[in-house]
Amino acid sequence: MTFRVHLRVMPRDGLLDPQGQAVEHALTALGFEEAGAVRVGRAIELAVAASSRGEAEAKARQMCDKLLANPVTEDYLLEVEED
Amino acid sequence: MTFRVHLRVMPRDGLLDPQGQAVEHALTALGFEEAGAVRVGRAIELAVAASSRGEAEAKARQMCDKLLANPVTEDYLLEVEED
Amino acid sequence: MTGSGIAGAFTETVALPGERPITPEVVREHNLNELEYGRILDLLGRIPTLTELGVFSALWSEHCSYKHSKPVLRTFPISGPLVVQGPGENAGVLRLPEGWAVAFKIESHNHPSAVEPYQGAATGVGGILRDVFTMGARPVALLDSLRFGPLDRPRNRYLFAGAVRGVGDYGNCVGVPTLGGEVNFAPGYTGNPLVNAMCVGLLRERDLIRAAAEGVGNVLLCVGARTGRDGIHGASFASEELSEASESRRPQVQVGDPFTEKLLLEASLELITSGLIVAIQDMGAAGLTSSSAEMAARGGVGVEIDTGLVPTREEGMTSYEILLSESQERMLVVAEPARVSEIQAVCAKWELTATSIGHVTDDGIFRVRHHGQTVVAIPGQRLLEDCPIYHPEAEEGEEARARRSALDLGEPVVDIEGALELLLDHPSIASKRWVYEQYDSTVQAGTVLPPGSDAGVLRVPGTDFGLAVSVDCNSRLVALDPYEGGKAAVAEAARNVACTGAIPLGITNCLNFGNPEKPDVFYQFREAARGIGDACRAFGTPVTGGNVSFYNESPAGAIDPTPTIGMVGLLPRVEDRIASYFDSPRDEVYILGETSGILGGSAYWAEVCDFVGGYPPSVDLESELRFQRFLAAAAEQQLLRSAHDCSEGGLAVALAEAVIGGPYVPGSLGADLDLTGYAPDVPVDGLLYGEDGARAVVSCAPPSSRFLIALANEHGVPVFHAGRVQSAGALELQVGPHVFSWSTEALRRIYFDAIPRRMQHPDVDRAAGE
Amino acid sequence: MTRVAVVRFPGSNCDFDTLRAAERYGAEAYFVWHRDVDLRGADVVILPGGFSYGDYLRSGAIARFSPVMQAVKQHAAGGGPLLGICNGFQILCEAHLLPGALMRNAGLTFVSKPVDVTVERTDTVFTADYETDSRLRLPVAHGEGRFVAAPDTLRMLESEGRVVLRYVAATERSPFQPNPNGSANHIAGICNAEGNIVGIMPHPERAADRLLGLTGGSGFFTSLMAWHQAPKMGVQSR
Ligand SMILES: Nc1ncnc2c1ncn2[C@@H]1O[C@H](COP(=O)(O)OP(=O)(O)O)[C@@H](O)[C@H]1O
Ligand SMILES: [Mg+2]
Repeated sequence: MTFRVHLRVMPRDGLLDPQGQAVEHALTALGFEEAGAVRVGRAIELAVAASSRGEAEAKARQMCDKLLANPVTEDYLLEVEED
Repeated sequence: MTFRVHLRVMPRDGLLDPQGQAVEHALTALGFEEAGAVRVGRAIELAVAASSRGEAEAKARQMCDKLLANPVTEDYLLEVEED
Repeated sequence: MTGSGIAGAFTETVALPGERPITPEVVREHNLNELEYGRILDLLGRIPTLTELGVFSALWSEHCSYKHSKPVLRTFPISGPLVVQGPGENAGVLRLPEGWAVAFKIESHNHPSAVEPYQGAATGVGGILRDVFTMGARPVALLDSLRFGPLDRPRNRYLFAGAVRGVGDYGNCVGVPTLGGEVNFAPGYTGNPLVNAMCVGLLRERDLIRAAAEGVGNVLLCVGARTGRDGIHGASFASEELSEASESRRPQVQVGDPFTEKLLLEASLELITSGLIVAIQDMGAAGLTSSSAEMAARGGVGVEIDTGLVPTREEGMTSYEILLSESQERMLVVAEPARVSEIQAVCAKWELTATSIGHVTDDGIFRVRHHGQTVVAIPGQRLLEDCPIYHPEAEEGEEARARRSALDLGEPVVDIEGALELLLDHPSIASKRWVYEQYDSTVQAGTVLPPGSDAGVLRVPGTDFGLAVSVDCNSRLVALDPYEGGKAAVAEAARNVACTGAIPLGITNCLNFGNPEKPDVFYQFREAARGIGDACRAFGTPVTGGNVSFYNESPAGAIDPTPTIGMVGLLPRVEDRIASYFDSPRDEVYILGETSGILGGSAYWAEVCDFVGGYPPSVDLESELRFQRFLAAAAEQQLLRSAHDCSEGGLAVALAEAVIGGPYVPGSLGADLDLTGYAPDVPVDGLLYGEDGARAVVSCAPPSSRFLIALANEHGVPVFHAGRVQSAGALELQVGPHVFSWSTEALRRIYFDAIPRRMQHPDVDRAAGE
Repeated sequence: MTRVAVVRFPGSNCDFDTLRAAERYGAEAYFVWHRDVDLRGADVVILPGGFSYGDYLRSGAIARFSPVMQAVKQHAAGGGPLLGICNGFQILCEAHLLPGALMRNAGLTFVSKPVDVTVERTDTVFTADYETDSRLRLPVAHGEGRFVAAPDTLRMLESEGRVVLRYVAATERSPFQPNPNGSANHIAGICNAEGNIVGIMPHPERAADRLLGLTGGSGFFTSLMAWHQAPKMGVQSR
């Protein structure tokens, strides 16, 4: 089976996020006062071939730890869904 | 109430996605043959103050249409959850 | 004054409730030894608070106190007719014609770059930019000196790619052209890369501003980014109890924000030129602590700040954290109270905030409150001056001595002809186009010679003159003979500058070494510094500032000693600038200088004979000086079409680079040369690949020949007619019985592809790890 | 004399270069701050290069909302000449004053080097002094210069001849790739239907001075000096 993996790789909490700051600033300037705490990261989507959802997730985590996220500056969240 | 909005802004299907290609290539080179169809976009997280989930989502959509996504090149998906 | 200070200090400071008591362990965690802690006790006349201990540990760290290097640095020549500002300020300043002055400085960011190459390099550039524009100078050029382990290891490729991207993204965004630099790859840097960044700025001399707090009652303003828990390094764990679990949230990595830097740059220059402020300093290493304490000490005054007033990025930051945070893109400004609102208006225009956090006092005390509560009160002068100074033992390492006198050459892996191709393919010698095409080198529309020549050249706006800039160091030579190596680094930087036709004016230096408490490392340091000093005295190029980076060690041991020299030169008529490459067919080719044939420490022995050793050629400072003066004169008389100095790879590599030409010429030229009579008694490998200094490959239009020769004789510079530039095809070279022929297109491909072909997949590289 | 307004956004960094280049060719050039709402009687408006708002989110995405953009749009709507260089081009696309978008370079790295382009439109205010199909060597310096547009938009741009600059394909001995960033159809610059709004990625202001080695860009500035006599299309008198 193949699964679709949705990844969100976000800057570590406490790390300065200049991009998030700029976007928040811009939203406020556009009158979206209700918006706050903006963080900007990377979204990655990929197909993973695996025999089970669990296996797909495990593989996706390996990919994150090895390549997709920079452990020094980023945290990641992933969702797996059947294709 | 405030809601957390998770946004995924992805390059339009059919548009060349060099980042996605590079990541896919890297994954294969690292032996993750099971991975494919990689797309790389932007993940945005923000807090939205609103009286209802529906209102929060509506506001988030406005923000996307106005600023956060470029209609020419990007599609977006959003999830809203209570804080 | 100080006396009353101590009395005051003695009584007023109290430990915070729940604050960790000062135990020998806590002292050790702050990297303070017994001697140092003893000094603190009798300086205060009491036990310090934890926050005070943090302050001492920051200011008495090697980085801030120079406690192992001061006595050696004092031996540098720092004065001269053009020196406006020598070492001790944020950057050195030299006088230029027509009321202009140049501010320049180089800084290391090695350790952050080893952890996170992209952010480490980016914030390194940010810091050096601030050092320059806080002097009132507009940054007009960046240079970067990079050192990594060999590119066959993925980790090294990852560090290289990340550092280059970091330098580029930051400088490109701020809008300062990167005009030059160097990249070197050697096993000694595996596990401990070097990232040194240099910035050059221009100012009207009258706009120069120094970072000295003055005027009792004047206000201290915090300008720019908010303060977060960024890089509160060695001291971090010590403050755990202060903010429980903050440790987990405290990132060791500082993230750069070049956009805020650009706003800070424009706002600072506007504040300085409008005369609204008394003094300004960047919050660099040890952030608010060092900037405020140093500004006070320079002005011979005291300061009082309340960390509770500092805008923070995170909730519940303690005074300790705020004082020691190294958040980027922040400035500390001193101004008269009446000016504050105008200052805030200027900052607001640039979308920045300026917040009053304290004032200048008359009691000489460095005093910090947190929401009113006094947490630090230390006599200011003594805080900066009482740190013990060390005179470590210095003795040359056995191994270095052995390598120098040894002579165990391996079998050459290629013949003398093939050696040229092998050297041009070595990433340290090959074209750095892969690097400098990631750097904006033309923004500000003042770039007269972009990266790719011996030195970068820029025009000073609205004048006829320009500046030439270069950074250089050959650490192989320094490792073998630190004294000669130190001289050689200055000589090469001066040669690079001189080859554009410029007159060397002065240097800044970044001294990257291992652990100074090791006698062999300190010997390298002391001797290299002695060499630098002697060379600068001989050339009349004072040392205007610099930076020392010790403890560059990896499991494998100390790095190769790397005293990087940043040189600035003046081109009186910038249109006279000389490029490095041959220009036109039929131009005459000359070799300047003499060749001894010594191969000690050469790239040829290292790469072709697998031997790093032997006695490097000693640097003849007099002939280097004659060489520099001759080139300046030849440029002024517009006699030269090209000039390229000999450095790594010797005469052969210099000839090849001159023939190959720049990256954007449609095709390479050729040359037909005969060196038979040049150095008759020198073996051909030494002649081609020896690395004697004071040499260059130059070309001139045929009619200029006689004037060139006359001028060379006049300056006592040996000049040998080697042949002619050809329209295309090959580099043909005869040396007595030896005849060599290299296809220039082939050389060109090797030279330009060497790095790109090794840098195909940087993303894969990080994952692949070691 | 031609009055040239150079708009400064926070993060603009080619503002001085552009102002000086315009002045060198005799224009009366001045800065307009992004918060201003008045272009002070500008004949020609230039959005210079740089990193407005740090290029955060997408280059040009935030600058597009600066107060000054209202006046800029009115100026252009009245047929006034408007040039966007590099980041300025990105802003024009984000503001929908020009079609398409500029995305991350195909090579994924920042690209700084001279490139060869051909001038395909010589009836705009900014290119009138060039011969059609003349070749220029201009510096590029950008990380997001890959022009993309929907297929029908591309077709329209080509059929209406709205490609102003195009990267020259690498000829046998030329050291240049066909195209430094992967732009569709090698497009380096385009204009709107009326021809008064032009956006280009290369930097003519860095190639308008003999001393800097490149002079191919000077035509942009000599052209705009003659803006009122010239172009066949676009500009109506104010
Ligand atoms: N890291 C770098 N950044 C920018 N330019 C560089 C870098 N490394 C090398 N260069 C440029 O490449 C050219 C050759 O460098 P190098 O071989 O060190 O010259 P040299 O031997 O004359 O010192 C020089 O113009 C130099 O400025
Ligand atoms: Mg050189």
